[in-house]
Amino acid sequence: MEDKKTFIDPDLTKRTVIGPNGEDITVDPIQDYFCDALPKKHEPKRAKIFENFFNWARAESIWVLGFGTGCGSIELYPLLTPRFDAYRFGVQMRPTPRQANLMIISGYLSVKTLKRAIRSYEQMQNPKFVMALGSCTINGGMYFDSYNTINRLDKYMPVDVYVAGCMPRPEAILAGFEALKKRIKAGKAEGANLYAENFETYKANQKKIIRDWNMPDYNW
Amino acid sequence: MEYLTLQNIGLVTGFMLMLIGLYGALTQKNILRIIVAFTIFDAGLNLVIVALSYIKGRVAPIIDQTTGVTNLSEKFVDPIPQALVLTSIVIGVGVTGVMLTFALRMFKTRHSLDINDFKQTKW
Amino acid sequence: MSIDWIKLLFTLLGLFIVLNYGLLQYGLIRRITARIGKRIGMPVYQPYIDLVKNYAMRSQITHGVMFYLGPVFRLVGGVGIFMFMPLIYGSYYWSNYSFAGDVILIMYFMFFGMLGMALGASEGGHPYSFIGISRGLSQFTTVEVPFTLAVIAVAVQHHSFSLTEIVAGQQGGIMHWNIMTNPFAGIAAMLAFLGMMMASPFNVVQAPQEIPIGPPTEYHGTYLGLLQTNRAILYVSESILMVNLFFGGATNWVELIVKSFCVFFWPVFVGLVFPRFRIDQSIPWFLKIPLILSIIGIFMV
Amino acid sequence: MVSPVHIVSIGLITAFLLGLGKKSQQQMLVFVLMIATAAMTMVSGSWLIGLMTGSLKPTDVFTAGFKPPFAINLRMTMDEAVLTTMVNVFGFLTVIYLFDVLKKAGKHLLSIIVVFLIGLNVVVMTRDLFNLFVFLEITSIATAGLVIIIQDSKSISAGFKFLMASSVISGILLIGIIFAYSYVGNLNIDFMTNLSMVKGGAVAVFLVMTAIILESKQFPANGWALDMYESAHPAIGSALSAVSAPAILFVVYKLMPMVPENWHPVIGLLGLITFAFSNFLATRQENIRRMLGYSSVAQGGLMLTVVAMSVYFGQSFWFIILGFLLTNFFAKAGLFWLNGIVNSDDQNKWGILRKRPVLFFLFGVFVVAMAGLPPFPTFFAKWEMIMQLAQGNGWGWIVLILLGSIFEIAFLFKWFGRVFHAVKDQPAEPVIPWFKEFPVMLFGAGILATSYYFIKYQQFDNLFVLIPLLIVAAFVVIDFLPAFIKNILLIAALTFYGYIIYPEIKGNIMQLVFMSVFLVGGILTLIPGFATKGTRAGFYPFAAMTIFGLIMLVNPGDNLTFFMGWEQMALGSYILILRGKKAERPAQQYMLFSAGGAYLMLAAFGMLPHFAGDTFFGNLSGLIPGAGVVFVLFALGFMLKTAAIGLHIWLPGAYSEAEDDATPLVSGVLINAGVLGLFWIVTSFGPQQLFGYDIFQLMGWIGAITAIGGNMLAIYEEDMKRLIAYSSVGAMGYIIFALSMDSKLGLLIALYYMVLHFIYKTMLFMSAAGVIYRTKTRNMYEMGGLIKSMPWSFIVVLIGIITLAGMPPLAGFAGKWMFYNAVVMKGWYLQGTMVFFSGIVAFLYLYKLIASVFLGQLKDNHRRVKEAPFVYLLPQFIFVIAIMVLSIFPQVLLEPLATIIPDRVPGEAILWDGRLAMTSFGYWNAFAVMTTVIVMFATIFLWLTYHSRKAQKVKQFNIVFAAERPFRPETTHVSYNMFAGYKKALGWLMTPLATQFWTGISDWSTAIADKVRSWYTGNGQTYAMHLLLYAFVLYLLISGGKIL
Amino acid sequence: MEKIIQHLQGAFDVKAVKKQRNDLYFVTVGKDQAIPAVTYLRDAEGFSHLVMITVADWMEKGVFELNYIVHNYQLHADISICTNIDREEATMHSAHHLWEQAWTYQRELKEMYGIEFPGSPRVDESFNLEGWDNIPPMRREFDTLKYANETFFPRPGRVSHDPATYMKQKLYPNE
Repeated sequence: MEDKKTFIDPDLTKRTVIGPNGEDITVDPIQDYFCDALPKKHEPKRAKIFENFFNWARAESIWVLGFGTGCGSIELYPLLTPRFDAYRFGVQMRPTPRQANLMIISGYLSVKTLKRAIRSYEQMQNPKFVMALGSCTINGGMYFDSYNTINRLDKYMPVDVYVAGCMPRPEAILAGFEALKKRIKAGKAEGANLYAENFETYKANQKKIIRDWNMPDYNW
Repeated sequence: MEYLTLQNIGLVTGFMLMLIGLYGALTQKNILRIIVAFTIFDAGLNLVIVALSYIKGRVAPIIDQTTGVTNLSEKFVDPIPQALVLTSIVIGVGVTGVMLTFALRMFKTRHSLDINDFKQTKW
Repeated sequence: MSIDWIKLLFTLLGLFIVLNYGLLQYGLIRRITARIGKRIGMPVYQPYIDLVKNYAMRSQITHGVMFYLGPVFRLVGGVGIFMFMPLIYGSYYWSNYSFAGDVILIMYFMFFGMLGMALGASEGGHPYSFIGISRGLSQFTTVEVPFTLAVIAVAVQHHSFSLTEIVAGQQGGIMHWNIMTNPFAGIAAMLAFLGMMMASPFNVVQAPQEIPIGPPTEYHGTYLGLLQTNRAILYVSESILMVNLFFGGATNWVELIVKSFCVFFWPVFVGLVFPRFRIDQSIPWFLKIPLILSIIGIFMV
Repeated sequence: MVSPVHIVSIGLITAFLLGLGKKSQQQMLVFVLMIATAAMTMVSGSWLIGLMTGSLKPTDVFTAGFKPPFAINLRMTMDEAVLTTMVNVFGFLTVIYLFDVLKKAGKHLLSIIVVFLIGLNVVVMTRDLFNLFVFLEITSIATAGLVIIIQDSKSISAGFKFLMASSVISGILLIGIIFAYSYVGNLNIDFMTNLSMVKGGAVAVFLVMTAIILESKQFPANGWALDMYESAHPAIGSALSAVSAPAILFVVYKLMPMVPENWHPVIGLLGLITFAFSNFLATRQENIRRMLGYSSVAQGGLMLTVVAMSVYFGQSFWFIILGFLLTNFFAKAGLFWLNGIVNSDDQNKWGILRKRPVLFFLFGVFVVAMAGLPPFPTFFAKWEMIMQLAQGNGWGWIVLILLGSIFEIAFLFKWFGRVFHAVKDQPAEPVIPWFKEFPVMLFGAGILATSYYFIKYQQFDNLFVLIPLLIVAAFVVIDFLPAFIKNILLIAALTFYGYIIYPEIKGNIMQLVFMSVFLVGGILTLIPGFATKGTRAGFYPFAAMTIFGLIMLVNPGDNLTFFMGWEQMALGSYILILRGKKAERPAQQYMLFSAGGAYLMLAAFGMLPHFAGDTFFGNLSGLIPGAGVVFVLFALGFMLKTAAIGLHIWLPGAYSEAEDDATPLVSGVLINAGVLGLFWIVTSFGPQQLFGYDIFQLMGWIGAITAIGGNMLAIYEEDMKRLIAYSSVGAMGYIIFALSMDSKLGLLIALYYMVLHFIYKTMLFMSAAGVIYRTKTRNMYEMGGLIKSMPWSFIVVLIGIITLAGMPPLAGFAGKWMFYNAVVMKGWYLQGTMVFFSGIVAFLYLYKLIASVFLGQLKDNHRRVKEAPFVYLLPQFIFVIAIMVLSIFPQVLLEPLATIIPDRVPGEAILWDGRLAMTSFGYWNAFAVMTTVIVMFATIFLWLTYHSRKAQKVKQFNIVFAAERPFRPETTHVSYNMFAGYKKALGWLMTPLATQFWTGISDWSTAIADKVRSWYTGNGQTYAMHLLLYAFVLYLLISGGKIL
Repeated sequence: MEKIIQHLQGAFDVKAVKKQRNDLYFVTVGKDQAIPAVTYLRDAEGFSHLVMITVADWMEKGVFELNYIVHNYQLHADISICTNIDREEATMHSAHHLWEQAWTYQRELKEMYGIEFPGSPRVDESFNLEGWDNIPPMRREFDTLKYANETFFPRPGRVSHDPATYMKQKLYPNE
């Protein structure tokens, strides 16, 4: 049982199809279907005043990707109810990572989910932030000894704000938003650039546990 | 009684024969019988031709001792139908002959003389 | 052809006003919506922030040239509708470029943006874009039928397709408005307007819970900024169109804004009350009541 | 000069000589026979030439030295000369054709052939009734003898049936003759003209005529003849059809003077019934020889009609009968001979002919000639016949003729299409001996020559008819050249033709517009042909034929030229469609519908002189009151071509299955012929009533429904070409609607849209052809993401669909704008809204077209697809430029078009104030719109480009996929059944009523034909019974139940 | 119920019967008789619903105990057919032909315990774990804590307490 398995994804193996004129066309899905560029670091605007203005806008308009992991996602819905009403703080939910700025990892992450989380995170555009909820994302929480649940999120993606608790209540999440806003306004929330700079480290960590890595290195 | 002339008898008999022939040709299933029926039809036809040209008291247009050589047109019946009937008989015989040939060949191909057995070509 | 530069300036000014108005209106409506849901809601100026943020995104991706052009088409469509529509009745400078064409031009120019957007989104290659577009186009075909009939009714009534003349014919008090003189056509057009605005119950096109947000799934950053800009301009322009067609137009900016705001509120209220239709429910719906109303309207003229 | 009696004597001598020959000298005997038939031909031929040149006078030969009526006399006039020549030439060629058979068969067979020929010659020449009988019998016996060349059970029994029938017939004939004799007192036909006046003489006439009519195999008492055709050797079948039948008909002609006037129509009607029904029954035939038999019988019926009505037709009788006679002679004999060469009655085996281009070409010529399409004599004969009948209000007759003709076309072209596509599984190179090919080729040449003389005789305007036909013929001759050269030549020919035609039509803008659509369209659609390799045999003659047919429509001097052009175009395009790989059925449908439309038009042309005198309908001016029916017939005919709803079912198949680069020609260019016709009738007839109902109103509704129907059907198509084809249906509905508004603006819309539709549809089809050329598939769901590899095609399609959708700022908007104004002015709100609805529905399929093909996910097997060839793109971009020019300056086109519309048409026209177009309702400034849009577009685009200059280019799977990744392009591309929701909501609109209707008609006719043909039981006795019954019914018909 | 058990005993070589409740029995049969027994229950006794297939790892005995729990809707009763299979060569007959959903259970058992079900569809595909290349994690010889410590970067400084003692200490430090 100790031998390392190799994982073959039938959709990503090279294949040969017959073209319209009868010629053979070899398709290498990873090469042909996916962009293989690596992320670049995007420098902030040199003019401080612009950057500050933009950071203020980013802070006041936080679009959250609707991605729920673990039990914490149930705590996100009350945010939108009249009682907590996160809209007041400029927080809105977006269904697509392309338009979202903030990714909330709402609880424990199994390896399988981590893969999806990484993919979604990489599909978000540059000023992007991560908020992690619950002990599980901090140190594994009650799943610290699970064979399938990660212990520390910050090994896999740059986390801007941790909200502790098991689970944190919506008030705590709102506080987390405030903290995040402060960070953004201060220009410290450069997670995306951090990710680009330490890309190899992050990738190595990710690949260590995601054995069947069946996607390009960076999901554009 | 004045209708019962030789001409009329000939005509009626001729037409009767024709009808009998036709009836036979249309109802009989055996090819040979059909051919016979057609011969009867022909005979009736020829009788009609002859009867039509008959004029009472005249004889067939054959010149011999009894007729002499003068005033032939008054002694003889109309000669043309007589000539026609000869041709007609010849043709009739010819057709009968050809029909019989066909009958023979038909029998050779299928060993049957029932006309219902020869319906390969239809519709 | 000599270009009237002053008029161009006025038009651009009008565009600027309408853009701001549109953004504020959107914020206000979100806030009112929130109030109806017993929430406080986002600040009124939130759309501005969103817009700035989107334009300030640092990285972007592109799927190809058409993907690129989609928002451009869309915004041209929106701005075009504005450009070809007279704003203030009786004012030369606020009549924009309405000399270039009449209401038919405006109606058909709406398609321009739609088509461009559809193509751009399709180049993204996302299945949801296709599904959203196919729904949007399907619904749009039937929305336009009662609307067009209503427009024709109005045009026949005033014997003109020119918006200026239609507005001129409605001057002189509320009883001269087309919504009063030809209520059937007016109501039909207002019902169709619901579909044009793609608000609930006719928002199956974007249906965030079902097919993320439909066509613009792949759009982000500047592209999304353009689309937001367009939304601000387009929705206001469409309201102004309705105002011009049925509510007597406007003789000054205040009147224009008040009227168009009221018109715009109609789909918002309806949307708050009614749940979403499926696409195969909304298509027949438009071919029933609104269509019958508009046919009555056209024969009343 | 050699006396005509020597034809007989040569024959007799030969028969004796043959009797003397020995078995071992068989081959020599065949040569003797050949020489004898040649000599007979020489004699009759010399008389023919002599009579034609006038060096000889018609003569009588008195056999016994007496003058008639006392002796038998043979007559030789022009008629007899023609017929005997035909008989003898045919005999000569038969001997050659049967060379191999005769070599093996006994010498008796040779004698029988001679006897057969003698019999026919005398039947033609004799003036004596009884002599006629004798030689008819001799011919019959000889025929029976010939039938058993093939000695199988089938042919022997057929021969026996034949003998039975001929016995019955001869009985009737003989009684008739004898009665005639007994009343008149002689047997000469010339002395019997007053026979029917004599008391009781009518019976004699009746019997004689009945016998002869029965002998000419009239439906339905002709089972024996059909069995003969089916089972006899093809050469004998051809003899029966090509010479025997004409000889009998000549007998009818000879006997006609003694027939009372009031019988003529009855006999004529019998012939027509035969024509219609035999053709009808032939549609159900799979066996070629039997089908040809039905066809022969049908032709015989038609000729009987003409002969019976010879007095009625007067001057044109000779023209008509010669047309039918010669065509039947050459074509039917040729087809039977071809049957002998192919040696199979199975249609699929006829693919052998595809290996022999010349034979196949002749096969096509024969079929087309039989079907009565131009430029063959039957066409002109049929036209003349209909015109003559129409003058006497013979509508029932016309209906029968047209019905028969359409059935004829149905089975002939079904056969042709089958043979055309039966290439597979054929032996490599069939061995065809020269003596089999030679007669066929000779007859092919014969029919072509005849056609040439018929065309010459018509004295057409050379520039528009003869030159184009000669060009077509030239392309037939040079068909062996490579496609490249032929393409250049055809383009050059068309260009040159345009150059010489231009001064002729310069003054007439209408002609100029249509001519340029057809010519320019023709030239541009030919350009993609450069991409094909090989010879592309058979394409260019028919492309030329189609284009020139269209050109003939533009400037016809008279109705006939127009109709000829119409039929020529139909034929040419039929072949072009048939060339597609799976086009057999669609092409057949196309041909049927085309023919149906053409015959409706033919009827209309016949009625036209009643209302409008003898002028060409395009030159009529002003309202023609009371011409409602004519108008409807014309309108139906043209709407068949423009595929109005209900009549549209041929279109998608025909357009989509045609060769990809021929489709633009067949569709985009050709469909305008219908528009041309509709425009002409609308402008020249004016509003018409039918049963008190306004036809224009009706047409408006038809147009509106067509527009919706066509577009709705297009939505659900997965096949690229079918989609565009259905879109054509929609566009045509739009045009029909616009025309039916009958206002200045409406007609202007129609014309403008005609031009515009031509531009964008041709463009779209070409673009589709380019895509299909590269991807080798037509299903849109198998494509996707081609924008990267085919950007230019994408641009073309984009421009095309923006134009089609009528979006500003491109040219399509002009049509929409005028449309609203016109609708509001006319007050047709409901129909107008329907058309408008169809316009929006168009968005759905347009989006599907462009998105499924060019956008979305690129499929694996299309990764290396290249841009369409330059020759495909070149014409497309010419069209794009045209659209752009029209978009900015629409008045360039609109102003000249407005001048075409006659003044009598009500409604207001567009006023132009510089670039501003105005009506009393609205205004529109294309230039201003375009400028504004361009400025806006450029501004925003530049800004976005600057802003997103650093955007990362990603590939096809870099999409957000709910945190997953797509698996395969196939499963990620949403294209199949794209508008499922729409189908659920409005799918009930798409019930294929039209298809069900036409399928129903087809099934019905099949069922009826099957019922009717079960009349032919195959039993000789039944056939004899039929003969008697026929005679009885005929008696009732003629006498009206009274004793004659 | 008793009758059914008697029937089972009559028809199969039943090794043990354990009555849990009135409506729940555990019947142990041999490895080769498990599937026939389940089939019998399904077809003859009306236990038409497969509640689940589950396994208990008896490492000490060296066996896996497989349970097929079936339910009868008429009686509202369950019977679990138990069978022991060898831990080292864990192979069992597939039941997917009886219930379609069985293959999902079997796929899970294959992944979590490494029990082979020859013939079961898609049994080799990953179920919960993507890219697992270690011992099947639910086998008791697999040390999850060690694995987690090796793999998941445990955050230093994390301590575990017994909740009872810890809370007692925290809340009532003086007691």
